[in-house]
Amino acid sequence: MRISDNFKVLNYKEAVFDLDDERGDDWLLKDLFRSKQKYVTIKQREEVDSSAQPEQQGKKELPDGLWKKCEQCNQIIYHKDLEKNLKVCPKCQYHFRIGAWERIKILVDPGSFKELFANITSCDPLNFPEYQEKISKSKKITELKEGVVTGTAKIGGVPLVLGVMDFNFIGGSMGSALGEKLVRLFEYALTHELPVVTVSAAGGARMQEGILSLMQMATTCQAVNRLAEKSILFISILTDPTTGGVFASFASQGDIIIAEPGALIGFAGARVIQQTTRQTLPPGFQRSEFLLEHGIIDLIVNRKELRNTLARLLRFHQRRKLEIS
Amino acid sequence: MRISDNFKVLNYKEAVFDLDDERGDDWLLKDLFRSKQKYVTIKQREEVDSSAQPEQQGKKELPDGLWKKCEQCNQIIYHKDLEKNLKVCPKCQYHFRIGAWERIKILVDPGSFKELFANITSCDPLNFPEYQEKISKSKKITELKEGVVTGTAKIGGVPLVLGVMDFNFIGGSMGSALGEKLVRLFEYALTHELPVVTVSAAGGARMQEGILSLMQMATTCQAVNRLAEKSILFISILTDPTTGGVFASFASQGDIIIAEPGALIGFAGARVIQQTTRQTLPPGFQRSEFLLEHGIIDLIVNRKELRNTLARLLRFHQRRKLEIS
Amino acid sequence: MANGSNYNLDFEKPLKELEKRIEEIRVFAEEKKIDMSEEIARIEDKSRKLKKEIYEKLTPWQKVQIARHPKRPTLLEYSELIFNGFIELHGDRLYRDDPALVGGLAYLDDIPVTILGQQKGKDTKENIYRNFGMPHPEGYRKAIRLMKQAEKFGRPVITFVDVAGAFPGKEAEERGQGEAVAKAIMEMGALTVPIIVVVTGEGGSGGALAIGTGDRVLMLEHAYYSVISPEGCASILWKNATEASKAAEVLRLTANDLLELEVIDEVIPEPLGGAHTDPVSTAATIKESLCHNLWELLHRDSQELLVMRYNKFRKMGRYIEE
Amino acid sequence: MANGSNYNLDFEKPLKELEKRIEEIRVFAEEKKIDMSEEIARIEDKSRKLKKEIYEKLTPWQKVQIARHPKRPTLLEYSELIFNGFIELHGDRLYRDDPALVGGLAYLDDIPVTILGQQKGKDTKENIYRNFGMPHPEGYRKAIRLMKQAEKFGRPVITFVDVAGAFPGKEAEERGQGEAVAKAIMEMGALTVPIIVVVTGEGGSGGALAIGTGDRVLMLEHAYYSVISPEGCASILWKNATEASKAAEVLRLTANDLLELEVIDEVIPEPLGGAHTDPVSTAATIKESLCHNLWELLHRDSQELLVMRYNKFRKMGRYIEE
Ligand SMILES: [Zn+2]
Ligand SMILES: [Zn+2]
Repeated sequence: MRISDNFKVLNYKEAVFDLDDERGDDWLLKDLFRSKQKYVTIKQREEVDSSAQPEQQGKKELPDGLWKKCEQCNQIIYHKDLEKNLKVCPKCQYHFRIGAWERIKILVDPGSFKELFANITSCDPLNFPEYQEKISKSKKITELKEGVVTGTAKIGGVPLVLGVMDFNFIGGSMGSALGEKLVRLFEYALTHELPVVTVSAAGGARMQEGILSLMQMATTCQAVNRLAEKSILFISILTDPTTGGVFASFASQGDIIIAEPGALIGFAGARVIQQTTRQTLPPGFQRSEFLLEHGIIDLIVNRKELRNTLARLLRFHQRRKLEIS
Repeated sequence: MRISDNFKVLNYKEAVFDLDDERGDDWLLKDLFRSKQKYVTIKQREEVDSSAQPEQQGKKELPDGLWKKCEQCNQIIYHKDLEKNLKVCPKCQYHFRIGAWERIKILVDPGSFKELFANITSCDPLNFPEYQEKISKSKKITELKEGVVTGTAKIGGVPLVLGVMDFNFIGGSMGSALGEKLVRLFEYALTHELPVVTVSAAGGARMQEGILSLMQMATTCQAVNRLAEKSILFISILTDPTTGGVFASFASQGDIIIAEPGALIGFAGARVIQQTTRQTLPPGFQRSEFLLEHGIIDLIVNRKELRNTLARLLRFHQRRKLEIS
Repeated sequence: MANGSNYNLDFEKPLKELEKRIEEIRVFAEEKKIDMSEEIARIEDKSRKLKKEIYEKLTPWQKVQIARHPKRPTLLEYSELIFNGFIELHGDRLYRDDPALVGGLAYLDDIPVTILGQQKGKDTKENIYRNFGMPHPEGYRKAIRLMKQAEKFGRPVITFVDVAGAFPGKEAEERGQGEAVAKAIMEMGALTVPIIVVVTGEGGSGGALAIGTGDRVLMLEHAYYSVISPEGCASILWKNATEASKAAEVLRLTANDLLELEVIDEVIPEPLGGAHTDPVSTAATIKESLCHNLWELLHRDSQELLVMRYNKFRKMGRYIEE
Repeated sequence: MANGSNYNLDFEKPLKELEKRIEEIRVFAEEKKIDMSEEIARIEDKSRKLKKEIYEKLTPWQKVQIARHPKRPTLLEYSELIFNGFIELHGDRLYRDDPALVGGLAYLDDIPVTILGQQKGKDTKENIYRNFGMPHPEGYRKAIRLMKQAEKFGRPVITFVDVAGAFPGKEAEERGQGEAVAKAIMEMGALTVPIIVVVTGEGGSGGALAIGTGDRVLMLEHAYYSVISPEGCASILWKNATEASKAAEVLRLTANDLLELEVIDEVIPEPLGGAHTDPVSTAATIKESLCHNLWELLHRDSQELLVMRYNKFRKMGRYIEE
């Protein structure tokens, strides 16, 4: 069973978006969680590739499913409260990493998501050591066939195509299958003249596919070019972490680039930089706020405001003829 | 009599340009000054607006026309030697400022320059204090009607349009007439599909024409846009000094930007910067070499290599159909 | 660089005195329980008349002072008062997000537009953060990015000009300020969507023109727009920056001067006492002007716009052809 | 980061020994006035055979070492050996001229082209100046500028790839290296003139791909092109950078591997002993390949080129559709 099947369980109020709506940032949450009835239960997932995120090593000290320790402020949070708060620490606003389906649930109009290209999955073109096992393990853990979920949806009533990456699938790395799914999504958007939203959560290119994974940077960028030619809106959302070849390709080329607070975003890894150049890196290096200051992203948006912001931006860019008499 | 009338006196060898020519940088000079016969006599000119260049105050200590002191290394140079060396100090390579007609003589194929728009001259639209007097004085000193000389010419056999500014005409400032001449030149290039070369020597906008002079930045930029649309080559040469509104408009928008060594090039004046921000400015601030390092210009070319470089660049960009079978 | 409460307009001194007198009478009347409303009304009337008198014959230099008033409404205020649903977008995608130049998406009535302009601070702290509203090169480059984004999606651009001048700073020069200003002018000249420019405060030379090449250039009544600051002009002409008032005369920098010189298209009237005394009504007037101008421009196709824009600036020179 | 004279290729050790022996015999023969030419010829022949043997079965890791040879010809050498009349152009018109990425105008035979690529230094001093050939963002932005300039004037672009990888540096990240690399890839995908890419040395991940999206991608016989350095791969896979040789095998990074994977179009043979042993003949071979490839591309119009380029990269993935 897909987690998406659980969507029906949620008692969403059909959101009435209004661009001049002054209800503030909380309205989405209120709508989402108005009635304290059954929440979708999301399986606890093991973090894959935890080497990339050493600060998370200690998090298994507490019994899963009941309590969780905030990775930033160490606050102990009741698991249900964390879920209610869209996996954002109520104390320090730390944004926990979330999976592709959780993300989709948070973003789209209820029931509107239709998956596309679900059958595309990775092969092992180079017979790379341990790659097959890695794929199998990731598939099992994430219940995904590949590190990105692609499909059509509506946000605030506006139809769009959506691609959401899952960091738990081999570190959110971009291999051929992932690239292919994204490009098909972009091409679908081109054919149907739909805006594009991607949500990145990525460690970079998928080493195990060698040069073929590097080429996905070119493939996806070229597809973004075609969107640009037809003036199709592309909003790129960067979540923790968005690094390496994903950041250095389609993800940094959105018309509008939005990041979640505190997300690690960059090209070269901080450790490699320190080892190579012996430079001291400032606090907050390669975090969303750093990128905003350095002019690389447009906006930092809290997870609970993300859907509303997207709805506003999508509405703003909806194609319509100006009626001029 | 125009100084250009003296062109015939010079015994130019008709230059045979060859892009693979390995004769080196000196060939132009050799051709120019092969026979030690009569040189064109150029009248000594008073520097106008010397307030902008306080380092030149002391230069009248020596009798004019015979000796000149280098403004950079204080070397005493026999005037004829300086002329022979295209007004570049033989000891330290300091590039003396030169007038529009001297510049044209150095750059173009002999006899090829035909002046255009010679009758356009400044009026005094704001009845600005002392402006009329300034114009009259500048006209007298420079024998020019306006701070830029515009026309058609050939360089290395390639036809082009050429606009050369003269710093001695009200500090090379850009007023309406100067802007008009440049824009007409650009429009002429557009109509006749000729490449454009400008040589800037400018103190900025001409204050005495108020907002109208500021608008010349827009006018000239728009004309450069039209050149770009039609892929017409525009080479901008920056000489000492190119500052303010001239630098911040057409002069910094060449497809290729060449500066003479050591030229002062920038937007805001160094004195103003120091007064406003109390910042210490590094040696060489706003000089050609500084701009090259900061990625704003393409090349620094010595005066005596300038014509050869232009010829090569113009040849390189000559339109021709590739014959493909 | 005074903050709002300390900033006094010299020429308003008689007015301020009348206001002070009214206040004194009020306090006195209250204390003594005497009805002095007639007296107050009389002085208030006098004050109104005086104000009208003063504002009808403001000198250029006085206008410059109003244009520089620290309480003068800025882009971020107008973004709320004139437009709906403003979303600020950040960054030049190259080097830095420049807080001295703000831009983003908004609706003018129902029409999606991109708005941008220089942004001064409201107090010393914000002014330092925003470099007193003087952009660095990355500010102009952000403007270019947002304008090209607007072009991509076919929406008009509205720019708000309020800048003392290009920033004289070492880093600005190092990062190619001249090139950035020129490029911004270039891109505006080639932009295929309508552009409306509103000079709301200071129109300081190249820093202003960088975002000033529009199909329509509107200007608030007490704004100024000049090739050089009056102080700068005075120190060149008379080696004396205190002659700024005289320089302001000769530079012809007021909205009416510019209308006469055909450099701007429309003067937008301000409330008596200047825009800062009533931002809401000022915004309403600006909005009206924006709407009717945009309406006209929306009837043109891109090619027409480009030709019109070219010709508009092409003719902005006065010279002699002998 | 050794310099040329200290850099020894391990696998050439037996060769070097033979050469040493020949030299010794020569000296001995001269001293003693004995004719040993037959002996010398015999060993020379042996040496030739050995060299051929070694170079015919180079391992991927050995190729990586050749690709990194400090004497391996760089763009500035090729600019003289392959092209005529090279004029270097500088700067990104934004922030800095990056000496790690060199570009300019040149003729390929009679055809004006723009050439550009990463530029390593020839000694420590130059390597420091050129950041060991690893561009900062401004390098990629210079590349973009030059490519768009080439497009404007309708001339082909030829890029030379030789970079260890994207530069891991604080400033590079601050100035948006990821964005700059992506933008370069984007612009190359949309460029309306022919693009030929030659991987001449190291094809190090994103730093290489940034200027690697061409209509033709050619590769020197001993160059390598990889998503990650063998050392990096080894330290991830086996927590041990010294396993690089093994990693070089599994990554499939040699020219022949890439040809098989259809990522490149052509392998350009190198002289025995590698390009650095004979830059002139290497250049001649590259030129031949450039000419015939460019000739084919010049028959296409822009639209055709764009479609072909899109499809070329579009199919570079291997996946399962269940
Ligand atoms: Zn927390
Ligand atoms: Zn000297």
